[in-house]
Amino acid sequence: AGMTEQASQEEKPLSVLVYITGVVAGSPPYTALAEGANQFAAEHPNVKVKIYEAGFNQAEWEEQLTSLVATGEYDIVLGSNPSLPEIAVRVGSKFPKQKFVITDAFLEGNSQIRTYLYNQYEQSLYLGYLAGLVTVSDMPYANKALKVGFIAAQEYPLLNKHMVPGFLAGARMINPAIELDFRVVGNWFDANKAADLASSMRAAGVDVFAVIAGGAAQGLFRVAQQQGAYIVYHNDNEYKAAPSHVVGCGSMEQRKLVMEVLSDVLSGSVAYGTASIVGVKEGYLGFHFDDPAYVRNLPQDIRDKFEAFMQEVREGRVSYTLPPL
Amino acid sequence: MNALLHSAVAIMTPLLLAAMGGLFTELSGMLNIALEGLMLMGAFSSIVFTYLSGSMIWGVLLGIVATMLLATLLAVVTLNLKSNVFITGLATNLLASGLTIVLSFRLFGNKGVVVFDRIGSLPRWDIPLVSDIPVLGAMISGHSPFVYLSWVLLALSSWVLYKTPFGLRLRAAGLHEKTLVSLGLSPSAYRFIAFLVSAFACAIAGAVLTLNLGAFVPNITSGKGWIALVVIFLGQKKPLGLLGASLVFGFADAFSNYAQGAWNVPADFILAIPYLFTLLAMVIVSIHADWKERIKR
Amino acid sequence: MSDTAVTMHDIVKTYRETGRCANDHVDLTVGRGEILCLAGENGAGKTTLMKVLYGMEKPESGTITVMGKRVKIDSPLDANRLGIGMVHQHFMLVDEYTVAQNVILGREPMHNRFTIDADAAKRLVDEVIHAHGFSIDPSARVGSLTVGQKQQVEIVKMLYRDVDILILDEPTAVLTEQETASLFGTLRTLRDTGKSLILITHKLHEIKAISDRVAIMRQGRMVGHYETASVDERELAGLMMGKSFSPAIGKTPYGRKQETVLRFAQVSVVRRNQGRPMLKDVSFVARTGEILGFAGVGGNGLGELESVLAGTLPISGGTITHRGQDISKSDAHRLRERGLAYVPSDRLKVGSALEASVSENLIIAARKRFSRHGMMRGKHIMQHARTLIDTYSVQGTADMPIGTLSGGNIQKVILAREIAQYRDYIVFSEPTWGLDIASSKFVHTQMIALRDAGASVLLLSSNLDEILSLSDRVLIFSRGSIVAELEGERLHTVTKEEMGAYMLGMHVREAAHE
Amino acid sequence: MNDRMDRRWKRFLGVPRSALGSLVILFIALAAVFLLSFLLSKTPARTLRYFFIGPLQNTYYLGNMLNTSIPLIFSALGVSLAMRAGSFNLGGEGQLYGGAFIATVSAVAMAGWGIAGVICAIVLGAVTGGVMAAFSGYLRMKWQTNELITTFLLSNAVSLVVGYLIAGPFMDPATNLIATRKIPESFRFSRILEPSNLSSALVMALVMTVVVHLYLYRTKSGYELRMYGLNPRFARYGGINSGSYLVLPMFLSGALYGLGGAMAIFGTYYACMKDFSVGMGWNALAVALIARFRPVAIIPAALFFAYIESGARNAMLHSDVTFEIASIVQSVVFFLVTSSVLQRIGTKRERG
Ligand SMILES: Nc1ncnc2c1ncn2[C@@H]1O[C@H](COP(=O)(O)OP(=O)(O)OP(=O)(O)O)[C@@H](O)[C@H]1O
Ligand SMILES: Nc1ncnc2c1ncn2[C@@H]1O[C@H](COP(=O)(O)OP(=O)(O)OP(=O)(O)O)[C@@H](O)[C@H]1O
Ligand SMILES: [Mg+2]
Ligand SMILES: [Mg+2]
Repeated sequence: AGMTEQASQEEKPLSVLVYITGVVAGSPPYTALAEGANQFAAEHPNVKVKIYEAGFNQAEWEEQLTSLVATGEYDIVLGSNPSLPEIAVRVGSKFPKQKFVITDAFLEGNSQIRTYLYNQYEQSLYLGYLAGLVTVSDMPYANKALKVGFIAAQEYPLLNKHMVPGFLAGARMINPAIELDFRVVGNWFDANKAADLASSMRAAGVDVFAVIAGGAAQGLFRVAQQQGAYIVYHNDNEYKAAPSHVVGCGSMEQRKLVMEVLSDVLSGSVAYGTASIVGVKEGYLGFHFDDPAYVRNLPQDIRDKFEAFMQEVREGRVSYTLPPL
Repeated sequence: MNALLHSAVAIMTPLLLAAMGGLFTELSGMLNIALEGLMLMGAFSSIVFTYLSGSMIWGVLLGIVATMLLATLLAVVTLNLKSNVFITGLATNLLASGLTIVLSFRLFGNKGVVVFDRIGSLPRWDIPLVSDIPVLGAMISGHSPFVYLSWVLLALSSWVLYKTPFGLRLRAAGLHEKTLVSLGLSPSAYRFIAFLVSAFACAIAGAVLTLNLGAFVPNITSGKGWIALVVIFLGQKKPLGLLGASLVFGFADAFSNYAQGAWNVPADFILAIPYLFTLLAMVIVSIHADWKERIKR
Repeated sequence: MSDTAVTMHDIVKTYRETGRCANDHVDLTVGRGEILCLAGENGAGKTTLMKVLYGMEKPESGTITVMGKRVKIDSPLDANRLGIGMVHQHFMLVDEYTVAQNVILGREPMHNRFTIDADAAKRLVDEVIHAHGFSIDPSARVGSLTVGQKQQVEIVKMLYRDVDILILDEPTAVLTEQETASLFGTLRTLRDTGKSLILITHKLHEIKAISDRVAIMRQGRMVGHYETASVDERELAGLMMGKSFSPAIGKTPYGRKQETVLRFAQVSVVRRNQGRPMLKDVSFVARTGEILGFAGVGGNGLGELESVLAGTLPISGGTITHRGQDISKSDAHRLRERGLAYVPSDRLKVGSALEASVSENLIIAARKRFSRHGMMRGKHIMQHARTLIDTYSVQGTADMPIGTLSGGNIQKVILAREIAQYRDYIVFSEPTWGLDIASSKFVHTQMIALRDAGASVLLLSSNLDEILSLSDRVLIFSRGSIVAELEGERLHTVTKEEMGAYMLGMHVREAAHE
Repeated sequence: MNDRMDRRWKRFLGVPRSALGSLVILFIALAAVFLLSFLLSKTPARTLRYFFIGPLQNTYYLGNMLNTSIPLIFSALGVSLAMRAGSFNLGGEGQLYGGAFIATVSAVAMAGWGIAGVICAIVLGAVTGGVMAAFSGYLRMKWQTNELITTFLLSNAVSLVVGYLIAGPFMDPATNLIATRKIPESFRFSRILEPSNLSSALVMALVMTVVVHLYLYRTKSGYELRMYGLNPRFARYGGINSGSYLVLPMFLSGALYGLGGAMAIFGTYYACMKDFSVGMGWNALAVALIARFRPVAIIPAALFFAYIESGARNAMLHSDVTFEIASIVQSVVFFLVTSSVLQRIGTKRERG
């Protein structure tokens, strides 16, 4: 059956707008979004993709999206941002035929919009768990202090309500006494400030870091390598950024999701109006176990404990309450 | 405390360098707001050239050249086409932020962070005797060569400004343009050079930012050029003043980094500390200067 | 080789901005070792002609010959190379620099390839200063000098560049009698060492006193060159103004009863950062119907007195009363409301906003009168401007930027404004600086008219002739305090030499004798 | 020559002369854009079409272009007022942001008040901006503290604090945007060119321009302000209360920035979003400089700016131009736009 479907689709042309609420560079989710779409286009000759970077100013997102949709050139708009659905609702109301698929967001009941929300609380939870294992361990750069760190470029709801609490909760599953040192760079570029923050945090006893800081994360990688500290990274494989210091990378299967979504679009089987929360169980969040750096950097026992925990998460046996956004 | 002072010195260095460059244009009678853009250009070009040439020295030197090219454009448009220096400054900043990204895309096929694995971390120099002194040692020893270079350059620039004919004439251009004209000297010639000097200093300031990371991050300067401008005024346009002023800001910034961990206050408030602190310093300095001028009552 | 130092032939210079022909086919010759005076009314084109010779203005046509050689002078550097130097009408000095720095600027003695030799600079400048008997300290900050001393710095600057041909554009305008005398001494010795000097001045007796020949310009044209000996002051005046003209002004002694308007009691001014008071226990009264003259050598407090009278300089001690009311703490705003009228010495930096139009400049102090409910009354303002422009025969229109007028006309505008708004007292500081004889006479007649109308007129001037010919009473300042008061008979018998002595503070010994 | 003649002469020669000069610059700038798009774009023809025609191609783009010029006009008026008084207000961004924030939250708070609420909210917004700037003016009056720097520093600090307030206490729980609650429907300015965002705020911008012009050139206070700006010593000599003209113009300047912010909210965004003002301060400064601080000239300058802005935006939307390329193009335009040499080329032509 799959074969015949494929064949029938090749006829149907499809033009896709990938609407980036920011810039692709330096953001794993957006990069995956763009690459996923491009790859799909590469595999399907009659699929056209335009990647549009709308910049960081939220105030300008709606106007630009409207302009793009108004051209009527795009069969489908792909985006990835919690705030995109409400914009899509307003734009959609002006252009009733336009369809949107938005990841990293949650909105039910609008017949033009399909959303997928990654369970970032979950990812932060198991990354926090790993961080907890490391900080209490006797690994070379680990210290006695029960302290893990989190460096963010700026504060925003998903970060404050899911990622940071999840990360701390995960760490505390190892030892309830573990503290979180959370600091903010103030922008997505000032890597040197991030570096200063990192070393100041390290001096304060932090030995494992999580980071959501775009380009500024570079500062953390540098400090980790120079002064010795561990990093758990969200959403992407970044072991290479600090080869012997990044001890774990969460994975977010944005690319996979995008390609599935697009083939659904081709086959017309997208369930508009519905929203799904996708996590480890569904296979859209995970962990980069396969990287040699992971094996090299973490001792056997920690890996065993962590993989056991991941197994529980996968089977949904870890209980937690997902805070409302 | 020692760590605080140490990182204060590290933070102040790019500011000091950029301010130093800005001092030349300022004294020649122009408000140079292009420091930000020149710094960014320097940050990008110097690390790229370091990567290409495999030598940090060459990288910085070539970076300086590239930045001076941008400054030449700025100078020609401002002085020869007689455009408003403020707008051309804004334009330079805009151009630099666009150009660096375009170039990085053309060169490395990447608009985002460009990591140069080949580039090791900067050496840290321990100053033999100084490092033993209690507080001061921790403060000024064990920094990257750029820190000490910046001090050498500061001494050099104060020598140039106050001991050489060039300096005497440059400052005259800022103080009383007509005097130079009446002597047949061209103020804009000295301003042109001043632009190049600030490009030179800003290039190094930028190099500090990128070489310290071994990577280029778009907009890595993130406003430091503007702070450099503040430093010039807070430092009352005197080399030593710049040193003090940049240290003030460096310390405030280092402190805010530390405070984020120590205090339970919204991060944004703490991020505002350096600005408010500098503002306070600005006021205090002006009160003092003003008091001396007053008529006895 | 001829004995003429400079020949300018058929010079034409038109200013693009104003489209005005400042030099209209002008010829000029200067002999070697002679002092040539260049005279003419305000706006005649003297400065322009000299700027052409000094390479600061490019003429459309004309030729210049220096020491018998046809030359092209494109910049002051060329001029210096040809041995031509110029001292400008408005100082070309960096106030923040020391005398030495100002002098060597552009021709710095070097220590090595890069460094200025500061000591050599001081030494060389000091040599020049002593060689010509000047009295300035090479390491003093120019900003702290008096106008007279600044003048000397300008001259030293040129002598340091050892020029053979020295242009001085109205050097005496801001100088006191003594300063002028010593300047002339210098100029003569310079001439005797074979240098040629071109001196621009508006003062007839100075022309007679110093020059060998005089060249006279009128409305951009050269009227002619004359042997100074062969023309007397009246003829000179006639040549300048193009009609017979007598600089003398009629002044009748004043009769009516006088009442006190302004009273200073023990007023002193001390700046925090300097020890010696700038004004010390100054006490005097100014009465209606008299012109009260203040004389003093630059740097002795007249500047401060001016600022205090203007309300721009707070006093440290003593009291000032106006019509019996204490105004010690009143600022310019209050004083204006009380009817202060004031013609400042620095007409460009204080007396006017150069980019603003003449009409706007005319209402600064009387703006209330020209606004209703906070709105300006454009028609009235224009009307007002036109009437004043006519009555004071200002060459210019109401909506021209005042900066485009010539010095004389700017002063007329200021005068018109202040006289129009005065109520019972009016302050004149250096009212005839740089004005031609006609304008000066005009100013003086106005002052007398005011006095006769019952005004209390305060005249601060470094020009003794002005003081003596106009004042009913004279106060002499030295070191910030009044050292002598001259009135009635004494005022007519006193000699300039005596005045000079007073100004240098001689009275102390005199008083001891009596 | 008498005044009337003279004024005629100005009107008939002066105006077209300077206008022609500007045209020359415009031409050169656009030529530069032409060149660049051939260098940087794979589809130059398309790029150019959208860059130049784009902003005008339909009411939607036209309206949005006009709309972007609204806050620019207000803010540029703000810059100019300070400049005319000889003060440099470099803190526009924070004043605009702060003003917009206060206006928004107070509008939300006064939802019930109807038209009075609108006015109160907007006034509060203006006052907020004004007070921020006036503070720097006060420091200068009191101790000659350099206002250029203090405005800048204060603005940066305030922006951070406002950012916190928006993302924290005042954040609208109903949205995932980082923004305050929306102002009540009844408070919002009417759209005057559907489907574009253009709102009746445009009218207010034009009115405000006239008001500022009248203030500067027809009122006593405006006269005093200009005289003080031209020559403070002269103003003081003339008995103008110099202290107040260090503070008042700064207040008005900041207030106009605040108004600009409020207009952006009430006319376009309806809620104060985090960092929505980024760049507006600088753009306003550019506009004011292009207009040489002449209120009436600000309107064409702002339109020109908005045109370049949305031209670049259009090229991004419909061609292969990316934002960094767009910013390069804009920078080239700014490099040339104030050149007095190029200006003169125009005037010379006009003469000969
Ligand atoms: N820079 C200038 N731009 C335009 N017009 C000028 C300029 N300088 C002088 N003028 C005009 O040229 C004419 C001659 O000016 P100039 O200064 O040479 O006269 P002057 O003889 O020096 O008068 P004064 O005795 O007042 O100094 C005047 O009408 C003056 O208004
Ligand atoms: N280049 C100049 N052109 C016009 N006016 C000047 C110039 N320099 C100084 N003045 C004014 O001339 C007046 C006389 O000042 P001067 O320095 O000659 O001695 P002073 O009257 O005793 O003042 P002070 O005591 O401050 O030196 C002052 O009011 C000053 O403002
Ligand atoms: Mg630990
Ligand atoms: Mg003259």
